[in-house]
Amino acid sequence: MNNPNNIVEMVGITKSFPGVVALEDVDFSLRKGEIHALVGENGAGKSTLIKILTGVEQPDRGTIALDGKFVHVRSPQHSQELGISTVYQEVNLCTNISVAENIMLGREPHRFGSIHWKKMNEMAQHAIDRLNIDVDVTKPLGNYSIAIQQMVAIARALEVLSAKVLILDEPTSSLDIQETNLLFDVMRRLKSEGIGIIFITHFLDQVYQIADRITVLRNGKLVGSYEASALPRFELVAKMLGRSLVELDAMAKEKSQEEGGENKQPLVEAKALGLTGTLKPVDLQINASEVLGIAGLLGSGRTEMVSLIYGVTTPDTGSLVVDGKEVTKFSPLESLKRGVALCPEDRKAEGVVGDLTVRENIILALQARYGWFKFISPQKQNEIANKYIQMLGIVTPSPEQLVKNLSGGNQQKVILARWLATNPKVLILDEPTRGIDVGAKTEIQKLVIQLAEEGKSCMFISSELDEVMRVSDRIAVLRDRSKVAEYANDVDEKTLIQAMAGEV
Amino acid sequence: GNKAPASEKASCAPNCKYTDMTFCYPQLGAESDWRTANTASFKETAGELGIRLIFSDAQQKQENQISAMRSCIQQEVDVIGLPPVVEDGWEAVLTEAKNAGIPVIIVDRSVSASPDLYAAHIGSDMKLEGERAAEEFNKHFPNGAKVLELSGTTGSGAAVGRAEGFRAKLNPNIEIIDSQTGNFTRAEALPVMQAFLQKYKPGVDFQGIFIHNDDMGIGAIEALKAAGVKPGDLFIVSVDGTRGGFQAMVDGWFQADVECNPLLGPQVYEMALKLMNGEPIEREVLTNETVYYPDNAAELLPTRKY
Amino acid sequence: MIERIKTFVARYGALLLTLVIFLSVYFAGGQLYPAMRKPQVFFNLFINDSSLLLVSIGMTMVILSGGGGIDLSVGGMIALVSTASAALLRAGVSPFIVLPLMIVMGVALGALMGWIIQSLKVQPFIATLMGLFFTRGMAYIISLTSVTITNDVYRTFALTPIHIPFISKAYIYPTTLVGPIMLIVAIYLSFFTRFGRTIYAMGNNEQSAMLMGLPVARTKILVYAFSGLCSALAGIVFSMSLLAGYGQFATGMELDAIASVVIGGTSLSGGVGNVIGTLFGVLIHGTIVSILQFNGTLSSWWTRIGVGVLTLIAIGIQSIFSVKTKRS
Amino acid sequence: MKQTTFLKKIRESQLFWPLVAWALILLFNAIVAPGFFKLGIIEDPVYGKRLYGNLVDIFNNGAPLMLVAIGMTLVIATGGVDLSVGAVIAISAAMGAVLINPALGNQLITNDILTRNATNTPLPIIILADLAAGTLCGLWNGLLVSRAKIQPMVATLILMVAGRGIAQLITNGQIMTIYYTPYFWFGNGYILGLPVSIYIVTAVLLLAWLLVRKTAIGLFIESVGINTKSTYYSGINEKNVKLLAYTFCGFCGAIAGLILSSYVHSADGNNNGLNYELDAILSVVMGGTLMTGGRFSLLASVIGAVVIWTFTVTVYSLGVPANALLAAKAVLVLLVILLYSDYSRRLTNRLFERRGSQHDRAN
Ligand SMILES: Nc1ncnc2c1ncn2[C@@H]1O[C@H](COP(=O)(O)OP(=O)(O)OP(=O)(O)O)[C@@H](O)[C@H]1O
Ligand SMILES: Nc1ncnc2c1ncn2[C@@H]1O[C@H](COP(=O)(O)OP(=O)(O)OP(=O)(O)O)[C@@H](O)[C@H]1O
Ligand SMILES: [Mg+2]
Ligand SMILES: [Mg+2]
Repeated sequence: MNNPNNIVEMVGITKSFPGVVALEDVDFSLRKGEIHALVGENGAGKSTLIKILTGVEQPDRGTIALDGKFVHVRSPQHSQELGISTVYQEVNLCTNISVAENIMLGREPHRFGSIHWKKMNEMAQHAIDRLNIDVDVTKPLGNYSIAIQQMVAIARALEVLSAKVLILDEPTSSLDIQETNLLFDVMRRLKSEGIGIIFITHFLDQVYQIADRITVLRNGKLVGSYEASALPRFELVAKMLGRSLVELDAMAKEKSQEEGGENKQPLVEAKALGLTGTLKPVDLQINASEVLGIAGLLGSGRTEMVSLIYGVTTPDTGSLVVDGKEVTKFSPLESLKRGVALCPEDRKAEGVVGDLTVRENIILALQARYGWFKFISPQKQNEIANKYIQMLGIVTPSPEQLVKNLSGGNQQKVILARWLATNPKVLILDEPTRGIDVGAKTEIQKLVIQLAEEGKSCMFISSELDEVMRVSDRIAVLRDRSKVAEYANDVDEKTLIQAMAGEV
Repeated sequence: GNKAPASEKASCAPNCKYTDMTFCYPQLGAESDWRTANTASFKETAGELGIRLIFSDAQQKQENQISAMRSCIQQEVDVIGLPPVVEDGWEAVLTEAKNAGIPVIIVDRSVSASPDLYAAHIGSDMKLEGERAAEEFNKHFPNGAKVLELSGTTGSGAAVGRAEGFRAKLNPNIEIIDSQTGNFTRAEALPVMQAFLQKYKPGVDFQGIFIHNDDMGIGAIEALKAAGVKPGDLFIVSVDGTRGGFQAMVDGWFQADVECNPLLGPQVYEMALKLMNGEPIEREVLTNETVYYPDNAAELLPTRKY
Repeated sequence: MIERIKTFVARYGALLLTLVIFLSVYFAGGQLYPAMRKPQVFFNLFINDSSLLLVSIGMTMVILSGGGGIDLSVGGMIALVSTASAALLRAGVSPFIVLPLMIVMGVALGALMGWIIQSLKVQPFIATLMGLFFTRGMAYIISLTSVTITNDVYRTFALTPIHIPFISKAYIYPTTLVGPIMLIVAIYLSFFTRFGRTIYAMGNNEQSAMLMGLPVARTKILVYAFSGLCSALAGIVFSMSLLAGYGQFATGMELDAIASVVIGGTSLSGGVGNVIGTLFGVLIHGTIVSILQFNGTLSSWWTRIGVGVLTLIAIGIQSIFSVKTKRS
Repeated sequence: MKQTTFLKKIRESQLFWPLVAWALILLFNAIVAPGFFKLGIIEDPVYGKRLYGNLVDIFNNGAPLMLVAIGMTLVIATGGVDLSVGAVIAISAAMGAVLINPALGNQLITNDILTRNATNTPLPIIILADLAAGTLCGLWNGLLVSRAKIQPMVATLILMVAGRGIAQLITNGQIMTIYYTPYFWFGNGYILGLPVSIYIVTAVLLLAWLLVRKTAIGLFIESVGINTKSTYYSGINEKNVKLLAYTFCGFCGAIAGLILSSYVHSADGNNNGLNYELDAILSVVMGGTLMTGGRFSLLASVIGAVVIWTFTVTVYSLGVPANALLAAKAVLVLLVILLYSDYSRRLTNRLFERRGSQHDRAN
């Protein structure tokens, strides 16, 4: 409390939601000019702590002091006035208004009692240029990809002129390496200007790359705050999980090396599959008992490709053969019946059905496959739900909890369970590990490998190369919306990156 | 300015024929049997006489009637017949018609605007209808009684006139114990009657009902039936003389039905022709109406046109 | 250059389309009925629909603000304002007191509904439905019958035409101007103020707008207050042009307003569209009605079917267009 | 402890608030108009002994609204709304009337039709035609919403406006009086002393309940209402789910039209089912279903409809003029809003919890 260097001082923060205690007696402090990483498993309470600091949620108990003065943060607007600038988890901007407005709204320049559009666009362009991205600020934000939107959100946060505190909740989950580095440069500069930064991420590399201090939360309780230099990596993981990294690695490394290869019957075979303006014709083959990794930079067309295979969109060229049968009807339902499942990338919009319970979310796709009239009995539903809650370690008070009340990572697991429950032959996972903690990540990787061992095949899309390399038998590389290469899993990282970037 | 001639003679005057006439009739709606009969009368007569009729339906909205009149003015029709939905609010558009030299005949209900803004008014005397109904009650209940009133759309000329006339002529020993509106429709009359029946015991608390039109009467009968009232238990007088009303008399529900004639087409067109030819006309014309009774209702029923 | 045109079309295409629909419907009318070519027919659109234009402007802002935003109380507000002002004028109160009083009442009732929606988290449909019931009910409680206005100020406004310069035999009334003036105010608000831009932002995603630190709660209340203001003005215009106040005035106008707003290219889910489109939506609606009136031989029910079908066509064209822009 | 969870269950059930609202209105009546609850048995010339009284009337008159509320519940649960139910009622009523009286032509009703108990079409066919007309209307709405992707409020607004025109077109603009007595059975008949309409409502409610709760349709409807895109990705044909909901709503409207026209013995394109859409939506909201879609309870909506009718009858029986009913209704809605607000929920929660904990201690 008396440390004059602390701009933020949160003491004894407690917050509970119906059925969960999200935070229990947590202390947190942020010094001037430091980058403070906040880490913990999914559902540890990181986002909740941030929301309390920024006035989105009100704490049940506890105090917040800014610059040594006790404050009661009433609303996000109020927190901005207090000099706290935030990038929330999941992009929270408005897609219908221009990029410039998204950056400047709330502090837009005025002239003669009306918004000075020209000046506003200039200021926004300036802010965007600082981040080295190519964006026309007069265009609606919705024209740009999630990654760009994330950068715009960061630009907005940086534009708060009098900011003393900058909060970044998983800003890098949809950024690529260059973009992340750019962001880090900006963060370092701000740090040198004396701004305190709270940085939440699941990438431990990044934590060590940039953070000065680390605060670890587990199950809503404070584990401790440490100087980054004084906390070895394995110890950090152990503190997050209560288990050691060695254990985890061992789990993942179980991947059998028995490269059998005798079982090469193709489950999915795409020939010149494409959709004008979306994906150039692609040839692709997935065999049973195989994991096909798909690598590519942001916007390289990975999502588009799997959308075609899953039938979300209908291709206009080429053919698709699943399990020996030529596909004529493209729709998610038909795909499910063929035994192809897709776990979509955008969890919020395409994945969870927030007001349904965990149980209902898990059985949804299975029920869809059975049709309208073959109803899964409530007992059976409970059985299935409980099975996957246990299997994936979903943290929920009960199967009857509404999914929207789970933390981001646990929501992801529920969605995953939904697809596993349909017992697919081919499981397509589009960024299944985004926003997921180390433990859960390893479990998902393990699961993918295990599925392949059971004779199923997987397509695995991830922006983390080492992850792709770890689980895949083969890796296809996409660039500029077409397939450019395919490698066996003994390829080295450098070759992959070169293929992705196109610099051969 | 109001200088424009009150009603210019048409170019064909004084020898205009029906076939020269373009007549505009912005009907107010189709809320009751009476109204549909009125519409049919104007349409059929126009067809027979060769008049070009510009017809529209305002769906009970004054603003629609006004905009329809403005369209007619732009089309330079010869005469406008206006059945106003309410009395107020016609000054501006009547002035516009007058300035354009188009005479307006107010049909059925009346308007509150200054009489020099329109040529004439043809319609039933609503007050007289109310008085006639009152006389039926006076005849039937010389020793006094308690009655209910189911009135028409609040504020409409018909409802106001009938209520006024009814009260004016009703013997002092007959008491109107309650009055509610059923908006001239069956659907609304029914729950209103039901509520009456919950409050007042038929035959005990009241002996008769005055109903402002046959449609509401039919709705009320349903409520009475459901409450176990039998035909003849109550003395019911209604207004209009539609087939439904006659049927109710045949069945013994209504004891009298005061006529309100909707077949105004021929009368209005005749006056319109006179206006075109510049002939003198009467400014207030009443339609011929009478009272019907159950004794000859069965005979007359097949001859009713509406 | 082509890029420029593309951007222009993407941004203003929907608006241009509404304009084109209006012009084609209007000229089709002129072809069918020569009398429709008279300039006064065009001005009549404004005279007849001045109240509809006003409430549609308010409705547009409410719908743009998203979250299922809708204001069903507009017609009721017209009834209440007209009846209340007629009753006050009859009681001898000066019109210069009555007019501001009515405006204050409209704004206050609108703000109250906004507050209920915002603070009690009530769905706008329900809260404004209550507003509709309340305003109409109050109008009937003030007077069951139509109340005539004899006040000289009102009469002057109602009965003094303003002749349009350079066009013979064309005129409007002073009250006709209120709608266009409010339209300009609304354009200024929605494109050149933070209030307006916040409406668009929250229309797209209220949660995001809130996290961006925009004053979502205040804006929501203000938007309904603005709609209340528009309805109150519409009520004043209504009572001035009819010189009466009546509880049955403007029944169902909320639906006409919603239809006009939608025909004008505003999306009911919020955040997309603008008030200029709404102007054309109102004009299209008025023109359709005019054509049916000029025809004059159709049975009454064809008016309804006609309005329904033409609304469908207008929306159909709009949606085809919006799909196209999304693709490009 | 058990009791606490039981209480909690009741409180969290969607039925709780509509029942509270109903209880409040009944309580009000019990104090102000004790005669309100009077029930009697009278001898009916056609249907024999039957129950008679306010409460019977509420269920009998409210039947069309309850039916429409059932259909509306499903539509609202998908995140839509159906403004056309009133018009569908009018169309269905017009259909029935016109098939009985063959005055399809261009004249006024001819006199020979007035002959009692004559019908131009056999009753079963009339019923089928009625239901088909309404269902078709629902299908049309469903196609506009699910296939043409028009926003529900707009899509159904079209039929709301045009539908009454169509109804008038069917009856050639007349208010058709029905004189065919067997047709009156639906609205005025009695089985075992209770109105036929009560049985019809029960049957439709049961049918709907089986349809949504004993198959996956209910889950799919809720899922569509909460997140259409996720539902689609899960392999559910969200278009057909919506189509089904609107079609079923049209079907319910058709039955309501049948009962209503049978009840008032006429078909009136302008007035049959006027404002039913608003009352139906209100019933559904009162039943705790959000207008944004998602969780729904059919029974709760039906109770919502009962509340509205009880309220209407109460207001009439207090002698409030029909026009001022609107102002009274505003009070009802306000009451609902207050009852349903988070604030009051928290208040009752606290109230119950305290009582619950006292109970615990006592055990
Ligand atoms: N609105 C809410 N209602 C109920 N429970 C909630 C709500 N918001 C969060 N929770 C619960 O609070 C806990 C902490 O969630 P929080 O979002 O803070 O986790 P997190 O650490 O940010 O996780 P992640 O890394 O997955 O984003 C979780 O168990 C979550 O289920
Ligand atoms: N409004 C838009 N206009 C044009 N192109 C767009 C627009 N929005 C997105 N795109 C493009 O659509 C594609 C989306 O990429 P997609 O999601 O398939 O890539 P990905 O490889 O899956 O990357 P990610 O890691 O983001 O999922 C990108 O090429 C992006 O540039
Ligand atoms: Mg989080
Ligand atoms: Mg992707």
